[in-house]
Amino acid sequence: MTLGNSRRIATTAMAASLLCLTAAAAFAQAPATPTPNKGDTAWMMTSSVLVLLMTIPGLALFYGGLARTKNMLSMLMQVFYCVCIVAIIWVLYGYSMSFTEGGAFNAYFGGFSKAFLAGVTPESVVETWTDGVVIPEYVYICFQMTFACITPALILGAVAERMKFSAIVLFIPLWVTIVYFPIAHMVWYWAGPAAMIGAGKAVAAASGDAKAAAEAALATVTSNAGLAFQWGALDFAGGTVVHINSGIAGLVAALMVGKRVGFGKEAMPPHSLTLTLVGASLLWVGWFGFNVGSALEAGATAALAMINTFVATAGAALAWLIAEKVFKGKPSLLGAASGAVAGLVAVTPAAGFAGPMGAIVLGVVAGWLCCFFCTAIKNAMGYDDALDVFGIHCIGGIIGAIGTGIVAAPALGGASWFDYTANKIADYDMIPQLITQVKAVLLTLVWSGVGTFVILIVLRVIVGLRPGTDQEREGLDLVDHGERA
Amino acid sequence: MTLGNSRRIATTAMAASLLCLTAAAAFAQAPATPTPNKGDTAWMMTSSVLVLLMTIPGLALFYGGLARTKNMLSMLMQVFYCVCIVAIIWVLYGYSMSFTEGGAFNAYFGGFSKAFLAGVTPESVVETWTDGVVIPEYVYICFQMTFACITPALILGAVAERMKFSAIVLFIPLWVTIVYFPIAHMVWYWAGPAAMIGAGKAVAAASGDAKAAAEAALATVTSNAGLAFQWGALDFAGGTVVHINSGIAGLVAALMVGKRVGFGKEAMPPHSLTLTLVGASLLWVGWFGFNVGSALEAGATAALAMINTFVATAGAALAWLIAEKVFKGKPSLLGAASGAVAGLVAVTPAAGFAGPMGAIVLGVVAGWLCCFFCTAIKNAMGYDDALDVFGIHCIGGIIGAIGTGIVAAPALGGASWFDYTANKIADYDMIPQLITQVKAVLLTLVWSGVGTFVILIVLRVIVGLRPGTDQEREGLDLVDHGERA
Amino acid sequence: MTLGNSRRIATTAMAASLLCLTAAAAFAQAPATPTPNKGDTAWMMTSSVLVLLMTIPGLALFYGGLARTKNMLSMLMQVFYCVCIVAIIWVLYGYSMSFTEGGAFNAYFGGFSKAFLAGVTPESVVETWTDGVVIPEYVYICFQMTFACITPALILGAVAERMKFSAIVLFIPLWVTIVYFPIAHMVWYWAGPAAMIGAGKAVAAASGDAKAAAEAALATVTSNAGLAFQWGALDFAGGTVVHINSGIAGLVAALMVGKRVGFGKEAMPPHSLTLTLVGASLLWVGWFGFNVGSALEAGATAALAMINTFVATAGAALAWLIAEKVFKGKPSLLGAASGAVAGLVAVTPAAGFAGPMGAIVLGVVAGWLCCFFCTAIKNAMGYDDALDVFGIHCIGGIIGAIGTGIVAAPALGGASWFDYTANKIADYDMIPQLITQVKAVLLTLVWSGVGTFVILIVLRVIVGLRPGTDQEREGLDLVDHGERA
Amino acid sequence: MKLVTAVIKPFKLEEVRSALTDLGLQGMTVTEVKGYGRQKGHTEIYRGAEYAVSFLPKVKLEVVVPSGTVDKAVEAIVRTARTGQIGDGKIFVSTIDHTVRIRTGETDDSAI
Amino acid sequence: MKLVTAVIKPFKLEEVRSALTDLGLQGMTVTEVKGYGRQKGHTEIYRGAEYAVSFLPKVKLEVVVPSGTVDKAVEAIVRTARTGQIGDGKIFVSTIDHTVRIRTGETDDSAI
Amino acid sequence: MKLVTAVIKPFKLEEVRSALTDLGLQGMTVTEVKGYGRQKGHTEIYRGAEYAVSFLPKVKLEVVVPSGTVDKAVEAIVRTARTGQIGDGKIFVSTIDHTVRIRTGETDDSAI
Ligand SMILES: Nc1ncnc2c1ncn2[C@@H]1O[C@H](COP(=O)(O)OP(=O)(O)O)[C@@H](O)[C@H]1O
Ligand SMILES: Nc1ncnc2c1ncn2[C@@H]1O[C@H](COP(=O)(O)OP(=O)(O)O)[C@@H](O)[C@H]1O
Ligand SMILES: Nc1ncnc2c1ncn2[C@@H]1O[C@H](COP(=O)(O)OP(=O)(O)O)[C@@H](O)[C@H]1O
Repeated sequence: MTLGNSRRIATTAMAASLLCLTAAAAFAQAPATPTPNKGDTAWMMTSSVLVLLMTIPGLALFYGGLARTKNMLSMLMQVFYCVCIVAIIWVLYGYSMSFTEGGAFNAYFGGFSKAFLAGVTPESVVETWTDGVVIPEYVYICFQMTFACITPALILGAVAERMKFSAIVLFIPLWVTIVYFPIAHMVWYWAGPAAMIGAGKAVAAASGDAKAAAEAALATVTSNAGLAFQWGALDFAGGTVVHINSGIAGLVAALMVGKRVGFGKEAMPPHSLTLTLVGASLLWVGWFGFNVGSALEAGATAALAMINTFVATAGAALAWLIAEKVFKGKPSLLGAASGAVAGLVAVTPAAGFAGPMGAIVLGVVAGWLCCFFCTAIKNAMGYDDALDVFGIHCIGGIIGAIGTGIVAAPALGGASWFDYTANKIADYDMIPQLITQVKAVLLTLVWSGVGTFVILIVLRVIVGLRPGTDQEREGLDLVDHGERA
Repeated sequence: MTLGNSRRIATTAMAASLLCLTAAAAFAQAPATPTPNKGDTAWMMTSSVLVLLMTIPGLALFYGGLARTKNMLSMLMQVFYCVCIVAIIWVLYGYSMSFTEGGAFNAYFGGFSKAFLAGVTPESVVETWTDGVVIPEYVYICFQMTFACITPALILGAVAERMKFSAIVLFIPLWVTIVYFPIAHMVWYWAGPAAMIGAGKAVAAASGDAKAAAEAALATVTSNAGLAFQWGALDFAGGTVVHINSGIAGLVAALMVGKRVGFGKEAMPPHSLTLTLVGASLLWVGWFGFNVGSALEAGATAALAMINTFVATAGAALAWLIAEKVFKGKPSLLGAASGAVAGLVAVTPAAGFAGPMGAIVLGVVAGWLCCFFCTAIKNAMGYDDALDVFGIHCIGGIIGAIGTGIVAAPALGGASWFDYTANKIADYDMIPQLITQVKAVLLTLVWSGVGTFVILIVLRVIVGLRPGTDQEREGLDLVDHGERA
Repeated sequence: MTLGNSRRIATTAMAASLLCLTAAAAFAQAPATPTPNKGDTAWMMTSSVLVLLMTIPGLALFYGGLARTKNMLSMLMQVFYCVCIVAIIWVLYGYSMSFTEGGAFNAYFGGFSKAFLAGVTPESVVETWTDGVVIPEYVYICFQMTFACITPALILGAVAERMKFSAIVLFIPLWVTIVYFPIAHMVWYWAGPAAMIGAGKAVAAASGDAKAAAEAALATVTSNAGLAFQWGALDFAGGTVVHINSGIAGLVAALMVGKRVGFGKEAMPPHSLTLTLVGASLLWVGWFGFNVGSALEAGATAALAMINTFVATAGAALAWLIAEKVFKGKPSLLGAASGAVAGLVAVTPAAGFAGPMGAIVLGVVAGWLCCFFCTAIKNAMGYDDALDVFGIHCIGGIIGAIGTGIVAAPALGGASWFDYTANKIADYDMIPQLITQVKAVLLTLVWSGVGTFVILIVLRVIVGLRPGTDQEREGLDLVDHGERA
Repeated sequence: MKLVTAVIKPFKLEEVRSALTDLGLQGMTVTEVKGYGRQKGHTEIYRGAEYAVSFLPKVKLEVVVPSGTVDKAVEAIVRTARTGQIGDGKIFVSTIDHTVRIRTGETDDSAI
Repeated sequence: MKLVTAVIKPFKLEEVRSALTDLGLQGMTVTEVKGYGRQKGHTEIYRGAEYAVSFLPKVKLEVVVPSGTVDKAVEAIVRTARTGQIGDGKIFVSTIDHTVRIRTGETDDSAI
Repeated sequence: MKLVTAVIKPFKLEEVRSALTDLGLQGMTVTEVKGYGRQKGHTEIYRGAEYAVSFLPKVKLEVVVPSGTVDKAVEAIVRTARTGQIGDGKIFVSTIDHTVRIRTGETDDSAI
């Protein structure tokens, strides 16, 4: 078994389940279909609701408050539309494209066997990261739906105040189809714990000729996964899929749509930092659904993800404030909010792997680097990423992805990952893991960057990306929606 | 057993429980008092909190944002007051009137045996829709309390900006007593799964003379229910009790209170669509407590209700936007928010019965019809239902109630209902079901319409319904509360 | 065993667990390490998230809306900063100082054995109030962290609009270290149910010489607790630790920082009662995490705490409105919001001990007395407790603390407390309990008052507490943070 | 040219505007102001703090008209803005020396 | 009649108003404005973007007085609005040709 | 002294201000107003209710200048505020009788 073929996940989930399994062994000899634990179901439903809260009104307000009054409603509208259209697409074919076996292209995207949720019933269950622990498939679909809904919404901040609604109406469905569903598949699709552990045990048990067959079977199982998952990339809750992905898409979109009229000449201060702070707070609150829910059950890994999501965020917010105090003289509310979001982004891939002290360090580093990026570097480069989607989500996401490779190390208080084929916690090897992390980052950057570019080129030709200058001056609220905030 | 006597509920809850029961049978021979599953308790507590969130600040902001600045605080105040007074009344006698056996008037309202929550202890439990699954009674009381709190608050949108606070102070308690508690009793009160299944089994097991006695016993059990429940109306989470009820009451109130000063002459644009959108988002978020919590446990039906609540809402919002684009040229934020609420209303009775594709269709239809109603028809009729309570809650509620009769059909991906007396999922018969649905709608329209009318006639005489014209011009914030937003 | 040595907790938790234990006895003879019930874990994670929501954006908006526009962001910032810094300190040494054995000073504060969360792993569990019921330690740390985060934030309302940020930056960490962690330890630290019940049983079983040894062992266990806990003070969710504590600190701080420039001469109306109402609503919503989560499990006591948190709040809001109507002529939105918070504060210590009717009475009394205090008495005294932290949190907290001693009486529908050493619900003796409650109140008032005074004296010398008059006129938003709301 | 400045009740603005438009006046500028006068304000109470608010929301309408049109304009405003109750507001007429239309550079009467 | 226009610091409004009322002036109109002058503004920074905000919040008070009362009114404003620090503001006096009270139709001095 | 009042498009304010500063004018007062004129407004629809909004956001800039500087000031405003499209706004010049600087009590030209 090579590193590339191993399966990784927070070890704590398994450790807990092993205890349970042992305890249960006396009663249950035959492997019955597992039924969901209602505590897990309750938590996963709560998590789904929290991620929705994080998007509407959370993200909508965070972004809207940073825009000018005349574009406030357009910002809210774009995020709200994004949630609605992606929710529908998700049940039509998005879930299937992301989380089913994709035949010849299985390394890149799934198939259409569950299009229109064919075959899914209220009793259907899906496996979690722990062997024998399942949750209702409808709940899993909802949970993952909320991830699909928020990711493209994040991009909208980069092109805020100047991309016309008709272009956005088309951009979102194209983007999730061409970029999001494949990347979600590449990073998260796998055969599941039962198959992996079973195949691994079969290899261990087999000898002689049977050995080769068992190994072939194992190889089939381990290769029934998305590309990045096969590589063994660690991404607990979506650092690559959600943040690097939307962050690079934001940069590409900002460049292609161009700068706002008056950018660099006119003042464009946020119209309501109050609402931005409300949004940032709801992002933090909702992110517990995002990160802790990604444990897929209410167990030990969830507890770990929760504390990490608290302290990394706090650390990053404080770090940003300190940087502002030192370099600009005044710690600002927007700095605190930006730092918190940077911390949340960075801890996303690490939430179930890092220890709390590692998470604090990760947060602090993310707070500092993102602050540096959103102020010094961005100004030097001169592009108009209006709400710093690239500077926070992509940079923060990359810090998180690579940082995960470091803080997951048990020597640094991390939890390592679970090697399903060996059915035990893996011995952690940092350098190869870091290389894998970098590969996953690059894969995401390239796929998403290219995909976004192609979509926007096409849309520019077909419908155009921007309103007229006068319309932009008047504001998208009136021009696109005929309303005033 | 006739259709009219059968008991209906989402089948998935039972299906899951049957599995469990079978599994448990080997261990538990004697029927012990069931204890709550903590996962169910956790979810039901979460749901109660979500429905409160949906009301304050959710509904308060949704409505307040649509009012003019000078009436903002009055709108918030009225909703907040409504929650407070109804919460108190609920534990004094509302719960008892709604959910206990009512003697001679049992078909219409309950008794006072649990007034002041007499006899309820922290250990008391109530049955859910699934035999053997119980939740703490205090939690059930809280969950249902939140429904009682939000329903009269919905009415307030119809008479926004012009009904004086002293009249509202009296209207709310009278209305819940005369209208809400009876309708909740008529639609939701029943003998519970254990009694129904037991009586059904007894009939099946009995023969000869015993048969007649058993059938009589069964008849007693099945007739120990509210009128609409006896009819066999399907209403998963309160389409009739909450939405049609408040919607028709809103129309009656709007007509009796009269038009706002300046209506039709002066512009009365919403003072903050930002806050309206925040409210709409929180309504959506909180509605998961409302709909999914109505499953009363964290099981398969809950999972179904959750996905339906996502996609129907998304579908309705998009439908309203499309209608606006086609007929007015611009898709608006208020349209998206209104569509979302219309979808939430329509899916409420269907949440545990429809399949996800049926829910999308239901949402789309509700989005279109409510849009048509709130724009074209309302304008033609000329009444001043200020915030479209009738157009969205009553019309959307009727679409949902009747649509539930359609999308519950297994042939359309629905889940049918559970026939407790036969202890199995019922064969679905659409036409009779539709007739039952219509009957329940009419019952609600008449009871609520007449009840609201009588209350307001009385109040008009005793305290008057409106402030003076000058006071109304000055705004209710200053006049009623001495404050400014 | 004397009263002072007994351990008290809501009885319902234990009653339920006794049933379970009996049922489980047939299967489990040997006392294994208990594993968390996932329903409990789900609820405790939800509760932690709710308390965060209560703080940001809840408390931040409640306070911010009451400030003037020019100080809005400073208010938000101070609360946000407070959450971040305390979260970090909590995992560094706060949790250890609060919830570990403190050696010689164990009656006053804990030790540093868990500094940096040393030894805590994702699988670590902590006991709850019920023997045999545990939750993941990381979840417990997070839950308690949110309490530590909100308490100092409450103080900030007293010195709103005039304390400079650099002073607050230092004040918060000093205050939690010197005041909060010790008081949390004094009120909440104890040996846990297993040790208590075990030692109690050993005494009961022992005879002759062994009796003395067993009693000594019991004494060791019962004295391994914070001072107020040893006394037997009842405080379900933090009436003393959170509210009296922050309330008296607020008064001391308001006096030491001094009045706002223009206080009493210039009008200082709230800049947005809309946001204040949103904040108050989120406080109510989030308080379910605070109070119900304090049951530490999703059981019967949680259910009781939930209904009490609903009705006491509603009662207090209505009481305040009635008082305003009678004495000022107009019931106000701010009155409703203030009353609701007063009710929440008062029910906090009583949530798991009172019955619902007792909770209503407690809420009504708190609503009236706090209203009287925040209007008549405060005006007479003339100090500038800007947002009435003392009038609501300290006065409301004292009413709650003493009221708990009354409404916990079974004769008044209360639940009494659980005597772990006797392993049964205690016979309730009101007078001694009231004396104990008063002692705990006084302990908190003195410790917090003196501690706060000392800290501010020191800070006044080192960094100064206030901005210049002109800066204060310009507003803290611009002066401290360089931003505008 | 003359500048006619009218301070009126906010809800009367639309009526006044259309009366002026009917006179052929195609431009005007409007400001939200607060007025103090015979019309009494109100008292606001926030917990213990009571504030007498003496300023009331008004709308200030400014329209520059050719000298010959002043009387008609004033008459139109008086007619439409009057409710007969205290607080209806005031009209002030002053002299404008010179007017320029920025877009075209036209001046004086042709610039209005 | 004369129009006295004073641009003052917002927190001085109440004092100025009561000084004018003491003179028997029963009406005035107030507007929130932004002023640019010798008094320096401030800098705001939002992430990387820095803005020099040169306009400061001021209040503009307009009171029309009989010609004879101008000096007393100006004196009262100067006295109460002065803090002695840069940014205290300006007073401008101009001529009003004609005044009408909308409610009654009274004109000129009796309309003030 | 003269009062130059200019009603301009909001986004032009900064440019106009710096042009006036370049002329040595160190003070001005700005108000957010709504303008009605040749420039068409827009229609807003809220569910069924349609509103024609004829008032557009404008900025009113008031600057008091010594009589000799009026022409340069007007010229500077016209130059910088012009976009050439309808709605660019108007400039009105009127006479100020008297000016006082509150801080110092200086009057007239030296008070500006
Ligand atoms: N002398 C004045 N100078 C400027 N504005 C005035 C003056 N007198 C009245 N106003 C304005 O006119 C408004 C109405 O005046 P008021 O005395 O209340 O009633 P009425 O118009 O019936 O005389 C005031 O609110 C104020 O804005
Ligand atoms: N020439 C002017 N025309 C119009 N308003 C002016 C003029 N000069 C100053 N102001 C107003 O007066 C305010 C105060 O002026 P400033 O130069 O800051 O201080 P001071 O009042 O001490 O001279 C400015 O903010 C502006 O609103
Ligand atoms: N007669 C007038 N009196 C006062 N303000 C006017 C007058 N005419 C125009 N305005 C102001 O000038 C603005 C621009 O005028 P408008 O007719 O739209 O375009 P233009 O400036 O190109 O002539 C208006 O919005 C209004 O604020």
